[in-house]
Amino acid sequence: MYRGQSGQWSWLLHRITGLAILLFLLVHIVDITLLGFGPTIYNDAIAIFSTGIIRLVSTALIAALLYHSFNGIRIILIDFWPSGYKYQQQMFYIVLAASIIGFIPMAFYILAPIFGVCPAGACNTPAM
Amino acid sequence: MATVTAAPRGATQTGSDLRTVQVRIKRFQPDTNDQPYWQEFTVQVEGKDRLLDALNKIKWQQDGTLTFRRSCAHGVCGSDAMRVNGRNRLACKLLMQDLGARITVEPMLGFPIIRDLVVDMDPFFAKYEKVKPYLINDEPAPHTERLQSPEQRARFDETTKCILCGACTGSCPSVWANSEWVGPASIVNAHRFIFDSRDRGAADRLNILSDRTGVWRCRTIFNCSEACPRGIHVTEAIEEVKRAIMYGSEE
Amino acid sequence: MNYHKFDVVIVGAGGAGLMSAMQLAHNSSIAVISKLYPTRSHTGAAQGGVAAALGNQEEDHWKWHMFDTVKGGDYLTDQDAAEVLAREAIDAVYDLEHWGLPFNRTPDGKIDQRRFGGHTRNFGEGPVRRSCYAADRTGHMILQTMYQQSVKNQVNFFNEYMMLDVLFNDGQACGVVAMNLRDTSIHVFHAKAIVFATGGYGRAWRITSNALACTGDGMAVAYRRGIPLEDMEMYQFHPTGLYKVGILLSEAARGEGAYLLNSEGERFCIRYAPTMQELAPRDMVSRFIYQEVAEGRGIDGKDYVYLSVAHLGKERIDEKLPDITDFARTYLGVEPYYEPVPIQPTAHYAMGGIPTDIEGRVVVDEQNTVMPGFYAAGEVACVSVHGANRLGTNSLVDLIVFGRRAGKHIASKWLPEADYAPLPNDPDGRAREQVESLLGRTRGEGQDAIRKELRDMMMDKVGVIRSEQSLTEARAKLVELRERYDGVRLMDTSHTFNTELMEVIELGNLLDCAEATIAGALARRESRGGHYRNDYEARDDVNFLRHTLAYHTDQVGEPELRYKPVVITEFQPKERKY
Amino acid sequence: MTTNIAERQAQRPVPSAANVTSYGTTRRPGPGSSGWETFSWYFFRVSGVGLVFLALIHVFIMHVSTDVSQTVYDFVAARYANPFWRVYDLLLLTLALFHGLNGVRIVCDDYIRSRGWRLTVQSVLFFIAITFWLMGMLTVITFHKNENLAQTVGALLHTFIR
Ligand SMILES: Cc1cc2nc3c(=O)[nH]c(=O)nc-3n(C[C@H](O)[C@H](O)[C@H](O)COP(=O)(O)OP(=O)(O)OC[C@H]3O[C@@H](n4cnc5c(N)ncnc54)[C@H](O)[C@@H]3O)c2cc1C
Ligand code: HEM
Ligand code: SF4
Ligand code: F3S
Ligand code: FES
Repeated sequence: MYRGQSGQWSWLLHRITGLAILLFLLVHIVDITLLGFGPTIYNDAIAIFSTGIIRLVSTALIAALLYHSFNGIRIILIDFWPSGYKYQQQMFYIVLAASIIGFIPMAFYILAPIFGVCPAGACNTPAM
Repeated sequence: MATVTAAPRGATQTGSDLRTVQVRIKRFQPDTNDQPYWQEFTVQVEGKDRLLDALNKIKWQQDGTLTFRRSCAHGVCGSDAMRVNGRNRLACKLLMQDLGARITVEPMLGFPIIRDLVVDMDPFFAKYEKVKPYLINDEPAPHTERLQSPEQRARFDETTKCILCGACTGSCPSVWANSEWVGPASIVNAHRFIFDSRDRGAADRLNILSDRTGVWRCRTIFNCSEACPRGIHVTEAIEEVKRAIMYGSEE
Repeated sequence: MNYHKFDVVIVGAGGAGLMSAMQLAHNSSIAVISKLYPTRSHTGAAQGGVAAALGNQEEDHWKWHMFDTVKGGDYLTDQDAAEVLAREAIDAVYDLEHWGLPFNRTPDGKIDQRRFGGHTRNFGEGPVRRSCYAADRTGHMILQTMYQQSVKNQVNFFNEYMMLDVLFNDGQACGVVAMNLRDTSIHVFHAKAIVFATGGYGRAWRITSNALACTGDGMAVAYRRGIPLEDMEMYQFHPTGLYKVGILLSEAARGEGAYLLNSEGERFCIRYAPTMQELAPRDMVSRFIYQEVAEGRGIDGKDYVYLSVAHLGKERIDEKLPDITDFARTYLGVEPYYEPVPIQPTAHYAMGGIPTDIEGRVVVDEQNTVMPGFYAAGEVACVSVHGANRLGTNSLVDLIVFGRRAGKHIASKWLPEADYAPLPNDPDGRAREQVESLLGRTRGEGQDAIRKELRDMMMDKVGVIRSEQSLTEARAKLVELRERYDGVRLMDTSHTFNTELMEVIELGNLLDCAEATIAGALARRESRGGHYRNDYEARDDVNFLRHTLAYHTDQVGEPELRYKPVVITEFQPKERKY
Repeated sequence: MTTNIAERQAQRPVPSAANVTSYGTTRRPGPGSSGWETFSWYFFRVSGVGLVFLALIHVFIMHVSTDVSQTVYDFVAARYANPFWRVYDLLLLTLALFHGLNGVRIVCDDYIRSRGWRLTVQSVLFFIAITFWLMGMLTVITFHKNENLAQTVGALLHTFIR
């Protein structure tokens, strides 16, 4: 194992989150295709997304997406802003902070329905 | 005039302060064992000894089969890059007092291992040669020097410091994954010429570096910059080359 | 047997070897053999600069440079060689610039030059800016530039091949034998011309600025084959090496105004050299330090003194001496802003070596008889351009001027008329026998004690100050060490990258170089330049204005000594005062 | 070889600021080759910037401002009544898919050493890209409330053949 600095971990995380989001996207394309098969099929299928477990998976997706987007901006800044490289470490910490700050309320909105709280108005959580 | 009264800190420390350290070394002895294994040595050193001194001590007094490269012993020749406590370092630039009582020493990643800490540098130099690391200028030279302003000279000063030790290339996860990639050291040396006002080969080098095995494989991981014993901002150099490819003209 | 055939084989890939290669790469088949990857060569450690009378900053003339070289060498310098050095330095430096060497620049874009010890205007009137430099890493830049050009010219490198033997037949050089470190295989290189550029042997001393690879291999191999070694007693100690480690702190520090202080906080140089003070030549300052230590004014009663830069102020230190202060921080943990740096004289440079003429051809006797096809350049050679003491920045000039000359001579004069001499019978016999006998020797004494005792002995008895007694003791010790060496054992019998084998062979080479050094020093009953005898403190031009030639004999410690005259053209010997 | 310093100094260009620039700024590389790898690298950045908005807003709408359990058929149908959202989703789909699969291509390039395997994997990726893109596109473009995909495609084909 190489004891790399933050850049190594930020890259690894970026790669893993990118692949994870893609995997989700592929699944998502399949499920929206079900739209074409009419409301019953679609609604039955999409109900899975409201289950507790899949809600947890979705929060993970949100975390991944937040991190990946913010870190993507960091990478773009390193690439195009000539002094970007100097602040890469600070930017990494900002990325982490921003991801967490963005993540907490979003996670609350998604997970609360499991406990019967509906911050977004209507909600329900079918059992698996 | 400065007069010296009390003995300075440095001088007292140059006295003997023997300490015992454990050095864990990843051995590979292809003649007798086709698997790498760990071996631990206990050695007495002074705080001001270099890790290289400790390795020599082990080699000369305990186990003559311990194999590593070295020459200058003060960080200018680039022979003894190795992984120390998980990071690429020159063994001759580390003092024992900064390393703790248990030290792990391994060969660099990303290079074929020949024996113990000695890795095969031939592919590394082959990749270095790929970027045309020499001045290209077919215009007839003047009778004296080609002129260059101090500012133009300063433009590429940093990357002239490279001693081709390979510490950066061996620290880069992109290199570990893809051995065809030219790696940071080659780009540093391409940078040294791309930004030299006397050189005329930049377009050629940028072309080479924009293909599959070129600069785009760098994922800005920054291990290279941290590893460079010459303090070169390797990633910055790589980013400058990327921008030169994107924008063409640098000035 | 692995057999290779090239027009020219160059041994050593430092500045001298690569400069020769550059002259030959386009017009002949060449091979460069080096026991290190070329960029690891010790040339890369040189800091200060390379002298050439370009006159970019102020008026300068090659003749002044020639004079300084002769005077600096305490008149043991061959003046025909000094003239070549000073004249051709100019072209050689421009060559390097055209090949891309990133020299520092003046505001109008020319190569920048700075002052250095012993380089003067108008035959000694005052300091002159003659040293062309690339920050504090001129040697590094020379080595890199030469290697880059070698890549461009597709030079054949045999990296990590250690040369073990040189072959002569029909009165000419015909090849070298080398061992591939990767697999310990023995290779014979058949050639019309051989160039030795293997560098110095500073590792014979305990405290040295030299790399671990500087073990005098070329000198020892030639010596054992009957080639004499010239002026080996002339060895330079640089006054300011880091205490214990020997890492060099460049002369630039004193050039900027650093002081040397003894245990009483006194600037002792003033006592010895009232006018030049700390800036007296290297051999002299080293002796001042030695004297202070001998008289009990070393710091803490030990064998070192202080170099102090603190009074120069932070800005000046950061601007002019960053490298030096960094070494002090890294290796001694001393902060030079506030603290003085412990230093002691460090074994630095061999003025002597394999005798050559000004074309780089190796000569084998007092009449300068040439050994056809055999060339040497760089620190391994003795042209003799440095005489008894080398000036700072003159070594890099030596490499590029005489490396270039050797190459050019081979290309234009030797190759057109030469042919391959046949290889002798069993060409690799001697080398194979050396390697096999060592690999077979698994019982006996290890190399460590022998090396350590050799280095201590050289430091204490063949160091800055020598005497009949110390040298006689040294010779006796050498005989003992040689005997023990003949029974040395190896722990490592592997055929893959056997560095213990390499080190033991190197140790043998150091012993041979030490032998010639001690014998020459013992016989030279005078003090001149780097060679200082406290029993013969004066220079003796009547008896010793001549070069020593040491020939190997079967009697350990007793080489045959012969002498050859010094070439004097323009500058008659005078007392050397600064 | 000239070693006469006076002669050499006479031959030297007169040092002046003008001289320096004449040696210095004569050339610069033209825009680097616009190779495929360069394009791919660019595409990551450009699509990345787009995706920051597209993906985050999408996620916000689908998971935060409305709970997932409410994003049923009718919800989608209501959204798609406005062509803006169709265009929005088309963009999101296209950029994310190609951005992501380009990423997988890079990752495979890193870890797959053999040329043959790499080609195979890349072909598979290409196939996945096209299939999924068509699947997504078709759905987003052709979606009509209460009409199923088969019918729509049939109708489309019908008009076409006519
Ligand atoms: C710290 C330091 C600073 C210096 N600063 C200056 C300065 O500022 N200015 C100046 O003019 N001089 C300076 N010098 C002196 C100068 O650097 C050296 O004298 C010079 O570099 C020697 O060059 P070289 O080409 O002869 O040998 P090296 O550069 O030592 O090269 C020797 C080559 O021979 C090869 N070799 C050796 N043995 C074998 C073998 N058995 N088989 C195969 N290959 C072999 C090695 O691999 C290497 O490639 C300095 C020296 C030191 C130590
Ligand atoms: C939301 C905004 C996004 C931004 C700003 C962004 C940015 C980036 C950038 C700049 C890279 C290149 C990394 C590099 O060159 O080192 C990248 C790689 C990648 N992205 Fe994104 N991306 C985003 C969304 C997505 C989405 C939605 C997916 C999945 C479909 C995704 C999957 C990937 C993958 C798989 C990689 C390759 C990772 C690698 O090479 O290590 N990204 N992203
Ligand atoms: S850039 Fe730094 S780490 Fe990389 S080879 Fe050069 S000196 Fe070594
Ligand atoms: S570690 Fe590697 S990925 Fe780039 S920034 Fe350095 S070369
Ligand atoms: S031995 Fe030369 S860099 Fe460490």
